[in-house]
Amino acid sequence: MLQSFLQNILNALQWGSFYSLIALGYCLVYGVLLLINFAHGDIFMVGAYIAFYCCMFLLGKFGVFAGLPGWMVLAVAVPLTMVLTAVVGVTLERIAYRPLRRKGVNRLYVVITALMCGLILENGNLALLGASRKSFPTLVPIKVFEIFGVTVTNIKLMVIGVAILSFLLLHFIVTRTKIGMAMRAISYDRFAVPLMGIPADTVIVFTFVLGSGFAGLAGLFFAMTYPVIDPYMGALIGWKAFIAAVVGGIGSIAGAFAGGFLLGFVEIMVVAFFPSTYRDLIAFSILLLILSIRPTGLFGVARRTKI
Amino acid sequence: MQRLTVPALLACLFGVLLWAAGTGALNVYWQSVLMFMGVNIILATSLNIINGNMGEFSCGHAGFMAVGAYVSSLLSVALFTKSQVFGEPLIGPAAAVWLFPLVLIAGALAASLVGLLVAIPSFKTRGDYLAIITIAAAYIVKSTIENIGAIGGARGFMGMSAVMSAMNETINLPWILIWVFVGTVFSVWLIRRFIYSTFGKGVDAICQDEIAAEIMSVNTDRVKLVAFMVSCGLAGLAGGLFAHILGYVNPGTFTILKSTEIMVMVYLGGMGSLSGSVLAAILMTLLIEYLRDAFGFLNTFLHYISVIPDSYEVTQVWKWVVIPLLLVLLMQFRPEGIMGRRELADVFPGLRKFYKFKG
Amino acid sequence: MLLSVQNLRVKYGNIEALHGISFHVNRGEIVTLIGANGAGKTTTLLSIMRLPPPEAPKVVEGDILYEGQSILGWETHDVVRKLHMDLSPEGRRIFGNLTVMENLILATYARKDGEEAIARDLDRVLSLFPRMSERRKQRSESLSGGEQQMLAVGRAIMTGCDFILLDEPSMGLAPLLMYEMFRTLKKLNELGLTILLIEQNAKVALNFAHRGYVLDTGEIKTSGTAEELKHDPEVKKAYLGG
Amino acid sequence: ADTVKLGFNIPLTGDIPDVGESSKNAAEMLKKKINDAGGLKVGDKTYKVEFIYEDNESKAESALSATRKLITQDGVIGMVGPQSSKQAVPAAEAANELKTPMMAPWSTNPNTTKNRPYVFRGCFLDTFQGPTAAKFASEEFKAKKAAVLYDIASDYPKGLAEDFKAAFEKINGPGSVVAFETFTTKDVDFSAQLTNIAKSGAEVLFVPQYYNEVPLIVQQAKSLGFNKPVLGSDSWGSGDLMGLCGDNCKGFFFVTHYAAAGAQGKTKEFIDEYTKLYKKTPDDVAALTWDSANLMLAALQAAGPMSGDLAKDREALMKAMAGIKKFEGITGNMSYPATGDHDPIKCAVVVKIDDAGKFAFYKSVCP
Amino acid sequence: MALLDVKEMTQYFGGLCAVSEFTVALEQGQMAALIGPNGAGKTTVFNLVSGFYKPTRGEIIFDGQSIKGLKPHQVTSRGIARTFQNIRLWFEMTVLDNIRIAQHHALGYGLFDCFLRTPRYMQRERDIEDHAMEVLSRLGLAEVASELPKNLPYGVQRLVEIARALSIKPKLLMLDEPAAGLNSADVEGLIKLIGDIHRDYGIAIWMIEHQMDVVMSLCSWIKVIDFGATIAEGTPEAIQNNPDVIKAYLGDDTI
Ligand SMILES: Nc1ncnc2c1ncn2[C@@H]1O[C@H](COP(=O)(O)OP(=O)(O)OP(=O)(O)O)[C@@H](O)[C@H]1O
Ligand SMILES: Nc1ncnc2c1ncn2[C@@H]1O[C@H](COP(=O)(O)OP(=O)(O)OP(=O)(O)O)[C@@H](O)[C@H]1O
Ligand SMILES: CC(C)C[C@H](N)C(=O)O
Ligand SMILES: [Mg+2]
Ligand SMILES: [Mg+2]
Repeated sequence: MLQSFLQNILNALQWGSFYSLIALGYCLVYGVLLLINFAHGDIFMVGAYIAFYCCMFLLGKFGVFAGLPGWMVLAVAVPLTMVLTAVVGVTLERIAYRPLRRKGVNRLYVVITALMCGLILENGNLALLGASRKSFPTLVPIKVFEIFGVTVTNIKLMVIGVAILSFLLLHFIVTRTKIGMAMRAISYDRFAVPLMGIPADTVIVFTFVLGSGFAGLAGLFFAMTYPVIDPYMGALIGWKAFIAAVVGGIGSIAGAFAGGFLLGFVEIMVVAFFPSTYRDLIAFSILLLILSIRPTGLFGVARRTKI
Repeated sequence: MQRLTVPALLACLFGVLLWAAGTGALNVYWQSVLMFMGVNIILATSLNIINGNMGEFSCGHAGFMAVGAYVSSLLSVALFTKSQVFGEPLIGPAAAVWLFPLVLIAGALAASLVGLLVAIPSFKTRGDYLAIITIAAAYIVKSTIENIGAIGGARGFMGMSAVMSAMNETINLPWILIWVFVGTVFSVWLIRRFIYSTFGKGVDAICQDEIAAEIMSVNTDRVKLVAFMVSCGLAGLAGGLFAHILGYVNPGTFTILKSTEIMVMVYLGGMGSLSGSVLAAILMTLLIEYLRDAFGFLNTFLHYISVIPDSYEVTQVWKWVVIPLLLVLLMQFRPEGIMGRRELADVFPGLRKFYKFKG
Repeated sequence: MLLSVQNLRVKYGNIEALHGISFHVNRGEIVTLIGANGAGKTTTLLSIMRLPPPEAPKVVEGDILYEGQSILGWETHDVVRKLHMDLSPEGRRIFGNLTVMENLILATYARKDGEEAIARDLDRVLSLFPRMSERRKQRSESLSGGEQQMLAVGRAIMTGCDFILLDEPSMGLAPLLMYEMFRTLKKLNELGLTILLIEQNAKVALNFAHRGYVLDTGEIKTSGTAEELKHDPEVKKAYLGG
Repeated sequence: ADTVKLGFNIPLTGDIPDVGESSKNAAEMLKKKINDAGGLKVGDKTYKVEFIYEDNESKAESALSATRKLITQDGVIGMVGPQSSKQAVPAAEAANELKTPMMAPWSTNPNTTKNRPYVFRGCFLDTFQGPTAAKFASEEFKAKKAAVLYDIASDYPKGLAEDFKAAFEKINGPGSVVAFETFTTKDVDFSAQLTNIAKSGAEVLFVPQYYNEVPLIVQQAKSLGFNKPVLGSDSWGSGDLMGLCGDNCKGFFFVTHYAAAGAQGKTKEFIDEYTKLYKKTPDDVAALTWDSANLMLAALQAAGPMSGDLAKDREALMKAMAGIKKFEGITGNMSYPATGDHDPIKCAVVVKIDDAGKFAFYKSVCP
Repeated sequence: MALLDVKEMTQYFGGLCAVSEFTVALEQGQMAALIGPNGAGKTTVFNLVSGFYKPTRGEIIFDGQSIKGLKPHQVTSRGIARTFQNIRLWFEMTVLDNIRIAQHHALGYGLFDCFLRTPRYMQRERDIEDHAMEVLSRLGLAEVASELPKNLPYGVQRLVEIARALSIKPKLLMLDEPAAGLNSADVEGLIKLIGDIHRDYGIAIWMIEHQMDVVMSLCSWIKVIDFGATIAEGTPEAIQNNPDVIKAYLGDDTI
């Protein structure tokens, strides 16, 4: 009993890590543009595919060169994936979001555009790469340790570590640095930002680089953990991660991080101790409760309008 | 006199539909397309109250649709036909024709009650947090249904088509078509009267400046409550019709994707524009149906001019690339939707004399 | 001539707000624009700062020269960081989700002139508005109207620019503080700060400024030194309240 | 009308697109074969056959509207598919209502054909598959305790899981299924369920799931320290199981409809031709679709000359199909009972995934 | 007996005491002012009275009944209307609609009336519209009735806000810095207008204002607060010459 409880805590940590990683990206972009970037889940998916092709290439599967050992591939794939995914994210912002921003339209129209871009990524991928799924290569052979009845794998540990590090990094950037302040300022009043000598668009691009980059990272590790990748893999987890981000208090990095793990825990624990069909029911009831009690999420600050 | 033009037109349209359906000039397939169009109109216009007029961001409309769908389906199956789930009918097929509208209304009421699930939090919670509450509510509804094994759980529930045929046996008319038509007209009419009253304008006031509204004597809580319940109720109505058109309901239908589909119609039409939502609903339905076949032709054409190798086929998959693409482009060129905040009457003032808005 | 605006015509969408106005500001001067509500004062400043539409207007004709070179093609943040020109906008536009201190620090984003210069300006601002140092950790959106105004002006000073445009800086300030502020600005001006001021209270404005322009429905009506304007009967009647 | 139209209601997109692809491949191959031979001879006329493929996105409601479209809009005389019971059950209802013959090649869930005169199927039932699996598990692995992990949101896995449970507990006594864990379509993380299973001390894990879920389940089971054999069902055979699962699945068994490896006769011809055409060995869904379509066409010929009035012809076709009592397919012989639902009596095969990753024939189980 | 009677009202924001022990009694039809340095707590007082904040301590009696803890819209229905320090109109709706919506407190019909367009509904809608037009024309805004506020000059927007508050038929009208952002000429117009309103409608008016000419020429009684606490109250003359007030607030006007 206790063992399986501990085991499930571990499972929850792993599952929550992914929610957190994705939620962080949501949170960054939202924190700047108040834009719910619904394409984020699919950028995560694209990240996984990019990671897939990077690894295939580095493993020499395309016969270009001999190929590297697994761990080295991983070492190279991480930055490569992050950069390439970032490029995708920035492209979206350039061709789809920025023009709308320039026109000064209601932000919900940008949100809808984001949704559409998400669909395009999903189905575009489906149409181009074909329907059949891809199996992600095993870079580091799974090692299963057994510590008094609780089984841990190297992958699990790696994932959890990555999530925590990413959080610390982003939290530092947003709260401590000037560019972090600039990000938050943009979210409050984009008009006044240039008057501080801040090139708003640069800051925004920077945000998308960060956000998408970490989506890519998430994609890579997700594919390593659940090595069957398909074009729709990002849709559901994306939505849930977004929900987690909001429950944590959207716009607050710490919130997103906590929210992600919270959701992960609830889901795993419910499945472990109730019929799995109760998962969404219980999980979302809890979230709904939290939001009705703390209308701005766990870490969010109410935007007090002074009259 | 001219005030009556619109009712007159509607009456004609109604007649034509009946005739076409009766003579089979309009085959079952196209009938169903039209009916889905109607359902979409109800959904879009009702969501428009929340996402358009109130400026909130509700992503859970499908959830309320689901409530309506299930409640009315269960009722009509239980009341009018024998089924594995409920066994013998409680009232019997003969009554179906007369009681069917009540079944639909029951569904609507149930939905608007579930609407409280978001209406009440909305007093305190706003914006994107409320958006999440709506999503959560939708999920809760969906997963509640999935957990009731007796009615098929996640595997869906069927038997409504038997009710439909029962109605036809009593009086041979395309009943479902009739009710969809009536329901659509009714909803639009209801919504219009609501949002053009001083009472309903409170909704826009909340959207533009809630604090001012509250301090200028608008009982924001009450207005929100009413708005949500009306909106959700109509969604329920739409759900009921939807279920009876399809003859089968499945919680899997009422996912976020369904909600987004409705949202897209609202924003495509223009936030807060009733006629916009109607137009958008019609366009979207047609577009999707058209693209269903378009690819066949496209394929042969592309092969013919051999831009793509015969081995490669442009399949249905592209449909869901093309549709969002079109929408994205449209957003770029018409960044506030087809109608913006305006109504048909603002675009063609000529129309004004045919129907008055205020008073 | 530091800044010269030549025959400037600007539009919001297709409403023309300025019908070709020309004026100039010399280095070290205090110049004021006075005019009725809706005359186009704010519009002028927004177009000088090259802020983007739709909030700001689009220039359809005329030119804006900074030391003889046109800045029409420039972006706002370059105007600030390269020309050291800054605007304290109408309606404060402070960053409510940042604390008072963060607002002031953010204003130094583009500054290159070293820490001690920043420190100097900071305590200049804090001694002018002691309230700001009391509230340094408060989220600025919960500041009172006047306090927000202080922050907005303080921010403009913190950018370390040598040419600042002030849009109704005294709006909502208590009399005492208003005079206090103008005195400080005067001091800064003597230290070489150039100021272009918009002020509803024409009396104060003309006491403060060296020269002034009277703007009316998008056109320059009269102009001259503060003294001349103070005694111009037209101006007296329209703006100095008889 | 010198063409006869058959509709194919298959999942070209969605969760199990490979299933749709195989079905389409088989159908195309059949169409080509017939039309190259001049066409299909019905009565004294020969018709060209035309197949219309409608995508059901492997969603129940899409399958339903696809059915309606095929029948009312495209005016097909009969419909093949849907493949998975999730879609087949509701689709069958519609087909039956619109009085159009439907042939479900691969839907093993009993409800598909249950008192629906117009609905037929080309494969055995889960009420047979379940016990077969249970028996095999007890005999092959000497298992006294079994665990099941299945998708409760889909008819097929749910039905089959329950059949298996019943049968296994009949053999090994009540409570011998020590873990009966569920998940929901599209889940990817099964760690919680598998933790329970691993702790339950089961000696075999039965996974009646589709090829896209099996690899994840197997891999996660291993990394949670569960090293007992995993037993599969007919849904394993489809799609790119080995491509996705790799070594993890080698050595496992599953119950299915036919084994490509080591087949001969008609079956072999089919396999060779298919392999030549599409560069891969046909999975069972391809074979079953081939059989089903053939059976329907055979019935069409048996029904004699067509009146051109769809309603009449459809009814005639239905009668003819009901008339067929024996049919020799490449997936083995099917014999239909004289009365009741149109479910064939048919043998199942147990396949072993050998170390080369081939689906090798292991044994055949007949009712 | 006083129209508005505030006793020892106190408001804390976290640690800081924005309003402490605030006490005031306004008579029917009185014209009073509340002044004080920035951040003294004036707007907060208004917010407390109009129900936007709930006081930490103290009592608020209006027209003989306690209105402490009522929701803003309830307070307004009791007859307290206000304007805002920075304009809060519904900028996307016509001026007329802005006024109509302010009639929610006296709607007099329910949801189903407006579904069914009952006679009552029709009657009320007509009354509301007439009333709105009447108020607008009283303030000389009749010709902008169908304009969108966002396209109106600042001065006019201020007037519309006042009109909206008046249309509620309040017993007490609270104006938060009505003259802010108006130029000298418009200020004079405003002074006259407020005077007229006070005379014609005979309502009590209570204003916050930093422009002394407005306060001094209109108000018969002035209260000065700093750091939430009262530092002086009395007639304009008394206040103008009160050394504390001069030191804390008025200052000397040499630049
Ligand atoms: N964003 C905008 N869109 C359309 N018209 C505008 C906009 N901003 C201002 N205007 C119009 O341009 C004209 C000038 O406005 P502006 O704000 O420059 O006047 P102002 O002199 O600053 O008035 P105030 O003294 O009230 O600040 C006004 O008629 C105003 O209605
Ligand atoms: N919601 C809040 N949270 C924290 N502090 C607040 C809040 N609202 C106001 N304050 C503080 O309370 C004090 C009083 O604010 P208030 O707005 O009443 O001042 P005021 O007298 O209206 O000043 P002004 O004349 O500048 O408008 C200010 O110092 C302000 O910082
Ligand atoms: C695996 C599925 C596509 C086929 C399975 N026999 C079913 O009935 O659903
Ligand atoms: Mg201005
Ligand atoms: Mg104030």
